[in-house]
Amino acid sequence: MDGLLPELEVIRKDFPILERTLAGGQRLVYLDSANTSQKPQVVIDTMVDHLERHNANIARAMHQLGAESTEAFEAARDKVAAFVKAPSRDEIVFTKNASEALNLVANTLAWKSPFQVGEGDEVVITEMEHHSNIVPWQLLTERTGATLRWFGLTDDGQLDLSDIDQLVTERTKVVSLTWVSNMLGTINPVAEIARRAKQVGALVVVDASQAAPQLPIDLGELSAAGVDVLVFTGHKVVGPTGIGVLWGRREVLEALPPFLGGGEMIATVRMERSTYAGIPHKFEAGTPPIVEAIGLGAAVDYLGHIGMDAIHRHEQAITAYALKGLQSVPGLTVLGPLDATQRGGAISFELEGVHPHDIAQVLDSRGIAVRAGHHCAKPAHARYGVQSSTRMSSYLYTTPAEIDALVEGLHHTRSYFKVG
Amino acid sequence: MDGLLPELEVIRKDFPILERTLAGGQRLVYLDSANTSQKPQVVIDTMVDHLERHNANIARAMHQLGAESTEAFEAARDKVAAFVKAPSRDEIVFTKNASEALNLVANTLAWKSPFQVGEGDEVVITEMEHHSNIVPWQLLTERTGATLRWFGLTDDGQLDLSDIDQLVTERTKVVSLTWVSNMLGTINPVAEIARRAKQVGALVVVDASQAAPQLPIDLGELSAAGVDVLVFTGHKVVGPTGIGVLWGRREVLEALPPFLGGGEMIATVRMERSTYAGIPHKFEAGTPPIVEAIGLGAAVDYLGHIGMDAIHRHEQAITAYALKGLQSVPGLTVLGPLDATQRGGAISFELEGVHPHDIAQVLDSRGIAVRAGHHCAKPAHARYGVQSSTRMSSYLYTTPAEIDALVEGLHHTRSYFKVG
Amino acid sequence: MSTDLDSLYQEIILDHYKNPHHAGLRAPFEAEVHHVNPTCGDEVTLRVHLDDGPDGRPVVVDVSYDALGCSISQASASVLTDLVIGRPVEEAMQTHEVFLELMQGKGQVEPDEDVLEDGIAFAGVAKFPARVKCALLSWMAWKDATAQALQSDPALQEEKS
Amino acid sequence: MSTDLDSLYQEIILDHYKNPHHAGLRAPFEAEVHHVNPTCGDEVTLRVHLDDGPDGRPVVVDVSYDALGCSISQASASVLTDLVIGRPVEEAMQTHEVFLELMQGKGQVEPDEDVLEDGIAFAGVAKFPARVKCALLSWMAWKDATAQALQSDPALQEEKS
Ligand SMILES: Cc1ncc(COP(=O)(O)O)c(C=O)c1O
Ligand SMILES: Cc1ncc(COP(=O)(O)O)c(C=O)c1O
Repeated sequence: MDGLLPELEVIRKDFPILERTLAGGQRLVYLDSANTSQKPQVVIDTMVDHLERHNANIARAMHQLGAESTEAFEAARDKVAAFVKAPSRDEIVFTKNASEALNLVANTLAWKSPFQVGEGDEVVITEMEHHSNIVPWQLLTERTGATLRWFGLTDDGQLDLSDIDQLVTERTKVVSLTWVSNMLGTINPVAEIARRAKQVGALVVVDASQAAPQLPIDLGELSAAGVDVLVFTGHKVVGPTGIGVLWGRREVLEALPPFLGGGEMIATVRMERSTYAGIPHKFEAGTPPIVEAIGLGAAVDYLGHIGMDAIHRHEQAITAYALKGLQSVPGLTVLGPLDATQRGGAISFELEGVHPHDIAQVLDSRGIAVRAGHHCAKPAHARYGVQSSTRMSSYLYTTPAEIDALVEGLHHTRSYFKVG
Repeated sequence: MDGLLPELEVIRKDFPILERTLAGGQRLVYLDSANTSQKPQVVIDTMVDHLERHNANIARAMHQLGAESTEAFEAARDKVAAFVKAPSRDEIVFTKNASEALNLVANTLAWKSPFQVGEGDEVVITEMEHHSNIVPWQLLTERTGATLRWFGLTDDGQLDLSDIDQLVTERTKVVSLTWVSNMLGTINPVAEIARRAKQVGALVVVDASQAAPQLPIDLGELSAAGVDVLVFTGHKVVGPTGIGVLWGRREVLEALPPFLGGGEMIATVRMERSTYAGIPHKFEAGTPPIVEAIGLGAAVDYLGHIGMDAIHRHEQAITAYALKGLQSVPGLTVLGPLDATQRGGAISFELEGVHPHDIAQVLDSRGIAVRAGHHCAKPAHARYGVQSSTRMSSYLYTTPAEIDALVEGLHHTRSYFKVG
Repeated sequence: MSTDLDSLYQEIILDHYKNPHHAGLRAPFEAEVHHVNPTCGDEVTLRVHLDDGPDGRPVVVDVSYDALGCSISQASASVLTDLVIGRPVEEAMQTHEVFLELMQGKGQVEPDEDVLEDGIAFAGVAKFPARVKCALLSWMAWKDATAQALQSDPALQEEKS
Repeated sequence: MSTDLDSLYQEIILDHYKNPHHAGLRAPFEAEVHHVNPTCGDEVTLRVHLDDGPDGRPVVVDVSYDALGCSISQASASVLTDLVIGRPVEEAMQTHEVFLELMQGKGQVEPDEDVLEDGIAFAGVAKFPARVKCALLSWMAWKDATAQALQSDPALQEEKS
């Protein structure tokens, strides 16, 4: 098969969990990577080495362990900055996950700054957002008297941009959208939309939670197009939980008021009043997720070593193969675009007569892990009139044989529930 | 020496970093545990086992790995609830650190709820707070038009409660204070202050970041006294970074509006409006720090196994020994109470004629790790007219011999800088 | 592997799933609730109709529902109605307790067929933590609706106390 | 171990620390800044007085300061004043660059005694990442103050451009 990672079996050996057997001696077939990715040994080892040999608090400690820990933490920031080609490493803020990063922006926009959102202002999102890119904006607009608006979706799973001129207007203060949909797999034209949003002076926020694992990111280009903020989450790029990334254009981060207060985010503190540190520290209150940032550094190094272009090609090859296999199952309908070159690697589908929970359960009894439910994208499900769906999602360690196992498992599911 | 942990050498073997040698072959003498504690092997191994064998996202995943991961995560909540004797496990919310927990409360109090803080309301803190329990309240009061007030300190490092009747009044909406000071070591009478605050109907928030590592916590008792919220941070109780704990009385957590939006904190999401999940999930937006919570569970189990009473006795014994040793150094002044039974194990001091940085540097060259600076407690330093101080802080693995090394190092520091 | 799956998807469950009893929404009713499983989006709208029994104590006259969900959640709604319709509220609540215990027993609780009838088929579900919520969705909705019905009707409430 | 420590605390540094040159705040000045090292609380208040030099280009006539901090930060303020007072701003800025490079060189940069004079004693500091900020505190303050002085004085600015 064209496009697969050449050393796939070697790569699989990097991921200890792939050796795992489940109930009944079944080998694990992990097809839930859009939910969270598995971790290579090097990420785990880097974290262990830190905890066993270099653990100390950062910035504040003057001793050798403190210096080592600080250096490792800040080196992780450099690695992440390089991974997304950030114009400046100071523009990389560590959060606990993508959700916190999105909330950081939405929450601070309620308070005084050149970007403050108030009565009469509008925030534009899309109907295919993950809840983490919906609820923060609902909270912001409800609390400030602003209005939330959104792009709808076309029947084939694309953003409906036909009413962009009605949606993105002089009243628009923020446009926030996902780059790659975690439900439909759709890849959105973020640069194009950013350019449009910039014409009306809106702040442009991109949720790259599903893009970062799969696509090479060039923030030089994206920021030139008008993207002001981009977020992603560590645990989906083979890093640990507890760590997320917010990139923000320097002028934006400098102008936003602080989010969380405390710890090292200050310049000076008096009881009456405090002043704040420069970016990125201004947004990193308290002891940051140190070992998690260091683990994430190892993770993006690992991905960079394999090459994001190669990973993207692999994902496309597997996705194309999966789309073909899935469509061979009678009664199966894929939600979202059918052209693998135009989409990410998460494929949600319905199987007539069998509820997603029941599909997932039968697959699980064969060792195949998929996700069933609304995938934190209830509005997108509602748009297509489905209450929940089954989702398979691959990653750099996924093999065609695993897709075969899934397809076979789906045939078996149909016969188990005696449909068709 | 009375009160030391009986199996101290065995306990030390649990902490791999204590075997570490530093530049020049020096053995590590780690006296910076109030900054962050070291991690026992069992915490590291638990995290590794999770990452290598059970890693999956929680709540949302229906497969075996998902069930294992969810069970481990929720079991960690049970362990933490037991560690602090929480009235209900649902009252335990996982955050990324203590700072986020404090900000969660301060931030949500700005919005509509029975506890909302507004114009004319007052928030009372103390002059010995860590920045993380100052800045969030400054942000809240500045943004809402409320007033921030605070308890001052007595010359011997205690809270000055003489004007409590002027400070805690009908206007007081929140009283937030630290249980144990990270700079002075002072143990505050939190139950007494909580009872007083309850008389005026104020919300009582306790920062237990320095208490949780050292004192047995009984939230049954504290909540009966009127404490509504208590927070601490994982990395100071031999757990990993990236995880903090917020305990809140059920009625309070239920009444507070959501903080971060997204992920599994919802009941249902429509584009127009969302409803929220019950506690604790309402406050856990996005993928939580899963492996970190599991690590914290192992950490509190470890502490519980040794026994918090025994650890407290050990800390007191070491602290008494250290206070005596430090006072043998000419020109050394301890900041804070001098009675070990009335204080925590962090001891800040000044040494005449040598700046804290320089002290820390000389000690570091002998492998001794202490903290130098303002320890995120600038106002308390200002209160005592010092710009920065040196702080030693012990923990359950600290030996009297390490205190001897510190005292010897301080004598050496004096001679190195030719003072006295 | 198939054995485990078969212990979850017992014939009884699949039968109730394919042919749910008492399905649909009917009047009269004193309370209607809408419950959602936030994780998967499964939903149930459920109505309760109570009335005084011969001894003056409230009786479950009807439970009607509209459920969207997996086989386990649909079958459990069906079994629920079989077990509670026509029973005194107090007795039905006890059955609820017994079912809850079974579900939360992690597969360690021996089901009592006299009380649970077809409900014993759910014993296997208790071994699948992720599915327990599915089985409990309509039971929780019923309890909620019944409490509301008792509260909203002072007559019923008086009788009860 | 002592060797390493001695490479940090060179005699020159300790001398400047005990007897700082040009200490205290003086008038006249065109700009005053207050810089803090947020980590440790070290502070410096620093004033700059510039004037036209003989060739019309601005010259650093005086730098005065009040510093609270460790030996490294105090000594570096003292050395700074020695190196920039009396020099054309442009030349002083170049010295600033050279000192910055030395400090950020992680101990790999060979110091140039012709340019840095006593400043070469700080070569050892570059090996202690936590202390680099101490050494740079007053230098950063000076750069900031000088920029402000140039900006606030149109005459000086014109000369410069
Ligand atoms: C008393 C006190 N409160 C709050 C904190 C903040 O904890 P964290 O940095 O983990 O948020 C600390 C520790 O730094 C502390 O000592
Ligand atoms: C598109 C998208 N946005 C945001 C998130 C939230 O990420 P996290 O849960 O790590 O905050 C996810 C993943 O769950 C996602 O797929």
